[in-house]
Amino acid sequence: MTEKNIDLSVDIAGLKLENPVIGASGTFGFGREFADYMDLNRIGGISVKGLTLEKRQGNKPPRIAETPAGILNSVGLQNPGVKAFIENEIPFLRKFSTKIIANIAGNTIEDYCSMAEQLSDADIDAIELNVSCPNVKKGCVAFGNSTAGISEITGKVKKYCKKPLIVKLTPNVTDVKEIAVAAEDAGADAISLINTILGMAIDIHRKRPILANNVGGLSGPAVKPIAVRMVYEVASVVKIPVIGMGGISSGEDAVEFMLAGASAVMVGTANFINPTACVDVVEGIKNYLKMYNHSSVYEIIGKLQLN
Amino acid sequence: MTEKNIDLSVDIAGLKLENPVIGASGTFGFGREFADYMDLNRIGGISVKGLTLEKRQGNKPPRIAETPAGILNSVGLQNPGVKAFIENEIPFLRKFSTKIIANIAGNTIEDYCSMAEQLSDADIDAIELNVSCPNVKKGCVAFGNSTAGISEITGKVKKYCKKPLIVKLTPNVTDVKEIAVAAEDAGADAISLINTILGMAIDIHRKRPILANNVGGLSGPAVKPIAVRMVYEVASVVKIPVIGMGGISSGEDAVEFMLAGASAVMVGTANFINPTACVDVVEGIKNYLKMYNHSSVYEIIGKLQLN
Amino acid sequence: MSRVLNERIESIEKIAKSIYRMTVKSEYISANARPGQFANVKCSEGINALLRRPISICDVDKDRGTFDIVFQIKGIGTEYLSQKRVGSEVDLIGPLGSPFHISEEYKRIAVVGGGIGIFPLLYLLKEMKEADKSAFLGFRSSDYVVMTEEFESASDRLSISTDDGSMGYKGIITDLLAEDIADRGFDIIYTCGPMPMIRKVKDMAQKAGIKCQVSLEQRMGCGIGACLVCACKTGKPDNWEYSHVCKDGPVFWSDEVVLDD
Amino acid sequence: MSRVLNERIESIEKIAKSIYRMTVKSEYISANARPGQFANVKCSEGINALLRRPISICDVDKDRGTFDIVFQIKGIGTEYLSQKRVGSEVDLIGPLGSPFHISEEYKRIAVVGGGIGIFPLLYLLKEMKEADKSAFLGFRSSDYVVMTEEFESASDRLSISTDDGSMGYKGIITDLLAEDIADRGFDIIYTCGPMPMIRKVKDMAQKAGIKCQVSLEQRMGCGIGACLVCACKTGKPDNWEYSHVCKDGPVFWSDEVVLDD
Ligand SMILES: Cc1cc2nc3c(=O)[nH]c(=O)nc-3n(C[C@H](O)[C@H](O)[C@H](O)COP(=O)(O)OP(=O)(O)OC[C@H]3O[C@@H](n4cnc5c(N)ncnc54)[C@H](O)[C@@H]3O)c2cc1C
Ligand SMILES: Cc1cc2nc3c(=O)[nH]c(=O)nc-3n(C[C@H](O)[C@H](O)[C@H](O)COP(=O)(O)OP(=O)(O)OC[C@H]3O[C@@H](n4cnc5c(N)ncnc54)[C@H](O)[C@@H]3O)c2cc1C
Ligand SMILES: Cc1cc2nc3c(=O)[nH]c(=O)nc-3n(C[C@H](O)[C@H](O)[C@H](O)COP(=O)(O)O)c2cc1C
Ligand SMILES: Cc1cc2nc3c(=O)[nH]c(=O)nc-3n(C[C@H](O)[C@H](O)[C@H](O)COP(=O)(O)O)c2cc1C
Ligand code: FES
Ligand code: FES
Repeated sequence: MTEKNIDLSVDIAGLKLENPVIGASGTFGFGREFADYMDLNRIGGISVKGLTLEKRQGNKPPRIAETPAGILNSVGLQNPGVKAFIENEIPFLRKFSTKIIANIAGNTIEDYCSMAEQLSDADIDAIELNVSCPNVKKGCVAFGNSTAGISEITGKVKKYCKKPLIVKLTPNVTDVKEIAVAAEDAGADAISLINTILGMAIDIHRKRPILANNVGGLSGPAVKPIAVRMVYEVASVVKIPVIGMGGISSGEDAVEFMLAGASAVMVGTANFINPTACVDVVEGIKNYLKMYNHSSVYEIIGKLQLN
Repeated sequence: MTEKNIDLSVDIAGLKLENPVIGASGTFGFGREFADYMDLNRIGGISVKGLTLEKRQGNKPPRIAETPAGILNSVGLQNPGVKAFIENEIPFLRKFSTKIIANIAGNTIEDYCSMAEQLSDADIDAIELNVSCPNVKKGCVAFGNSTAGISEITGKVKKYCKKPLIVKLTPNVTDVKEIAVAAEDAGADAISLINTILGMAIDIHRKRPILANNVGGLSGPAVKPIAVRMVYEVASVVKIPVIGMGGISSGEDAVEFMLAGASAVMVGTANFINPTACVDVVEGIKNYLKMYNHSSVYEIIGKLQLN
Repeated sequence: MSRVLNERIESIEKIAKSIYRMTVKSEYISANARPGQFANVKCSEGINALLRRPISICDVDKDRGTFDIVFQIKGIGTEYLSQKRVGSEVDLIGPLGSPFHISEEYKRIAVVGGGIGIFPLLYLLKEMKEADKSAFLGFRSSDYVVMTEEFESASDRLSISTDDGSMGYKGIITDLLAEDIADRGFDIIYTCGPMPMIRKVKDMAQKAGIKCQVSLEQRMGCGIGACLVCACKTGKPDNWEYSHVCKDGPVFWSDEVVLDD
Repeated sequence: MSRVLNERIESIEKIAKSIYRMTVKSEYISANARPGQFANVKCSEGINALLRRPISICDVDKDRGTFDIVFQIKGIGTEYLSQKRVGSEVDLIGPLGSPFHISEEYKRIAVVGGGIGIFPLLYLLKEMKEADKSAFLGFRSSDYVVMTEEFESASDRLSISTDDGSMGYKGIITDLLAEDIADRGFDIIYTCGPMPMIRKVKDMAQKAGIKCQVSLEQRMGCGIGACLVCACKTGKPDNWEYSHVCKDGPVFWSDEVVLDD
């Protein structure tokens, strides 16, 4: 089979990606930082650093700790605010064919609605509702860890949102399926998961947590089996597309998520270790499809057979 | 400071351990398997393979998959049943000074009560209520992931239990604190955590999960930051002792858990890679205490300072 | 009794496509290992390839105090192992598992191996000095054919097959065994390799009324009988229980095990 | 512009207690690195020591196309790095970060380094060929004193202190700087090392009205400005914002940064 026969494009509720690989929010900056290392046209999309209504400074450093096969982060949504993003970052990103996903987080539902409204008029391609960031004192994950919370925020934001609305779920829940269903029922166009898992690492010599914020969110290879399980669970109960992430650093990893039901994947922590991780994942998926004579990614999405 | 001045002993609700290191249930067999590699007198205790009322065969193989810095297992409580344990295993274990903790799991509350009753009359030192095993179809974790469930089972078993009752918690919940408090209120003498985290690994070439049981429980270094966080959370809301575990493979790891509030630790997956892991952890804790001139483990338990 | 050992790598050599042979200096293993036993090897340091990998003991040189393992690259563990260098140390536990049953009563024996299953059979052949030995080895293709000279000299006759006919008989090795089984009337057949082959050998031996030992594989955790992950069925098809490959096996009498799907 | 590179290790040598010097062949880094910049190094393979570790470029030999890093073992990353062998490759990204400001206007300069903070200063001294250069280096004890000859020949005068007096002046290096600061009237002071030292040098420079550049450390994720973990305060104490050490730094003008707690 020749290469041109392989169709990598996916359609996530109207968000049309040239390939199913997206830089995950908070790990891919605003894209610029990676332009030295790769051609940004080669990845399906970029979910930008989580935006808030107003500029935020984020948490005190240290904001990162290494753990076995993972990292804890407590950046705490440092970002220039949604207006500055629209003015200063969209024009740069628009020079590329990669799709722009605006990841938003807020203290109140009104914050989210206001951002969704402003971004609906901006030149972006989708909005990702971050109701799962464990690193801020107020809001955010508080909306994401109950069916009532997720239902209310999704429903309200949906009213202001004229772009495909992706709701990003937290893994820090007893039953991620019911949260996903609540988001779907309330109008989510797609689900993305997982955000980071709450964790702590201790400096035993100082007898203090390593992170200034004491706790942080775990990501990286360590979380992959948890993420794959959750993506599988969610994909088997919702009808809307699912975007999978959590520890992906190769095409093989991405294929696991796609077999489990993800229509697209996001690559996070791997970008830190290897700035070309996203394009490497694209190539890896392509090679896998070639090896098994598939002509489209849809031939693997959700094709896991249980034992 | 000379070595003999360091007191490693801990008292977990009447369970008196010579040192705070216990072989974790399901990873230490019935102790025999490690006797070739270490002197069993050198570890504080052994939590034996999860027992059920009747003998069980467990799940189909493969029952293990390696993941980044972790493993997924789906043994499914293969064990000879509580009677055979009492007859065939206790006599061997009693030859050593190490304390015997009987880990029990059941389909129904009545199963648990009956086992607690039988074991209360047997020559063991404590009972660990496994309400958190993700690898069996019925019972077990179903009791452990809600406050109502944990409260009911703890309360009922407590009536039949004449040994210190340790309730082992699952990490697969939104808020482990409320589960721990419910167990404490219902009569638990101590809490142990974490059991394994539900996960999945996929063989992309066969397009099937690696485990015959499809999903399994994640353990090993990968889960350590999640476990430390949960132990910290639980230790800060309950008054009863907490036994911490999840990814411990060195004395330094154990010290993290103890600073976070664990009075003792259990070592699981590390035993597979290094059969002397438990005694290595004991030595590591001792060295740490020496280095900082502590004379008792109690000088570090719960001594974490937040930033 | 097995031990945790850190032993020096004396040599490592690529002997076929993705197949490596490693000689390790170890007084303890060379003095104690029996044919059919394995070592559980930490293939990389730290958390890379976290679990140990079971690899059969393929050869022992008691005089030099060394033993050999031969392994094929399958995934990250064996990949890391193949990158080890002469002079560095390898961390392993062994010897583990139950060995093949060897007895002077077995005058005419056959060993039947497929793929990576052939390796423990070499050491077995070498240890059965007195018997008349037929060796049957099956491979995917000539790319993977290894150690034929050693098998040749360790046995009285050697038959080889490849799936694609690129070397030896074209087809499955049990075809060749079938031809000989009647003629020679083996006292025992030992087999190790892919499950379909083992199942076939077990059936053939049973029909011919020949004793048979099989060496099984299963994904392992501890390798020492503690974690219970390496389950295999023993008993009868309608009355089995799970035993464990690392401790009760890897070698079983063929009529002890239930080899379904 | 920085690149992801796989470069050959030309030499690795232990030069003091737990301190190693590594020479790496790299046309790209040697041609492009400026003093004060760093490389972000993958210290082990796979998931061992997952994140890269930032290490300053300590020396460059443009003719041979090599550069040097010097590092102290602190934890697993540097431990693995110290075990690398000559001839193998090291995976690194560089050169990264903002360099020290070098200008012909700076006729009399001082560099003040403490512990592992001394390493970027060597390359800086070597690149400032015309200036009159005073070097002040502070160490914990003589065990950790390294590279004095090179600093000696790269500077016009070298002052050394150790906390315990086991070599040079007993006390903190800023005491020696204080003595010279009035006498010589430096045009600029460059400093890198522990935070208390940097804070002190910043204060002294400010009081004396001397320009000052500081090189900061912070735990990093990406090293390229994408993850925002390596925050440091820039601006004024009452009107600061978080900038990022890997991209806006590691070198800052001392009056640009807020160095609290
Ligand atoms: C008793 C016994 C003896 C063996 N002897 C040999 C030998 O002499 N030479 C040889 O080349 N191979 C042998 N094998 C198979 C060898 O253990 C596997 O090929 C190897 O573990 C694969 O590891 P990996 O990391 O390369 O592959 P991966 O697929 O990355 O391994 C992932 C996990 O699966 C396990 N696994 C994968 N395949 C197997 C398998 N076939 N059997 C058991 N576990 C597996 C690994 O141990 C590891 O835990 C033996 C297996 C057993 C059980
Ligand atoms: C710009 C810059 C330049 C540096 N140059 C040098 C140098 O030339 N020589 C040298 O010996 N050291 C240098 N360091 C410090 C060096 O990066 C750390 O000592 C090293 O990362 C420790 O890693 P580890 O795995 O050995 O320790 P661990 O404590 O196991 O590391 C765990 C994590 O913490 C991070 N970390 C720990 N200590 C530091 C630290 N002091 N600064 C930043 N991150 C840290 C590590 O990068 C890793 O992510 C520099 C640091 C920075 C920021
Ligand atoms: C440093 C860092 C910052 C992050 N910031 C955000 C964020 O702003 N918004 C968000 O939705 N997720 C954020 N995440 C979560 C990632 O998008 C992703 O969900 C998670 O890291 C799991 O994927 P990974 O294992 O591939 O990193 C962040 C993760 C990291 C590591
Ligand atoms: C193979 C295996 C079997 C286990 N069986 C049990 C069990 O029977 N009962 C139980 O309470 N926990 C069981 N566990 C969980 C461990 O006791 C422990 O809670 C968990 O593995 C986390 O610790 P670790 O990361 O040190 O392994 C098992 C874990 C493994 C890996
Ligand atoms: S591998 Fe642990 S019991 Fe066999
Ligand atoms: S390390 Fe990622 S922004 Fe500095």
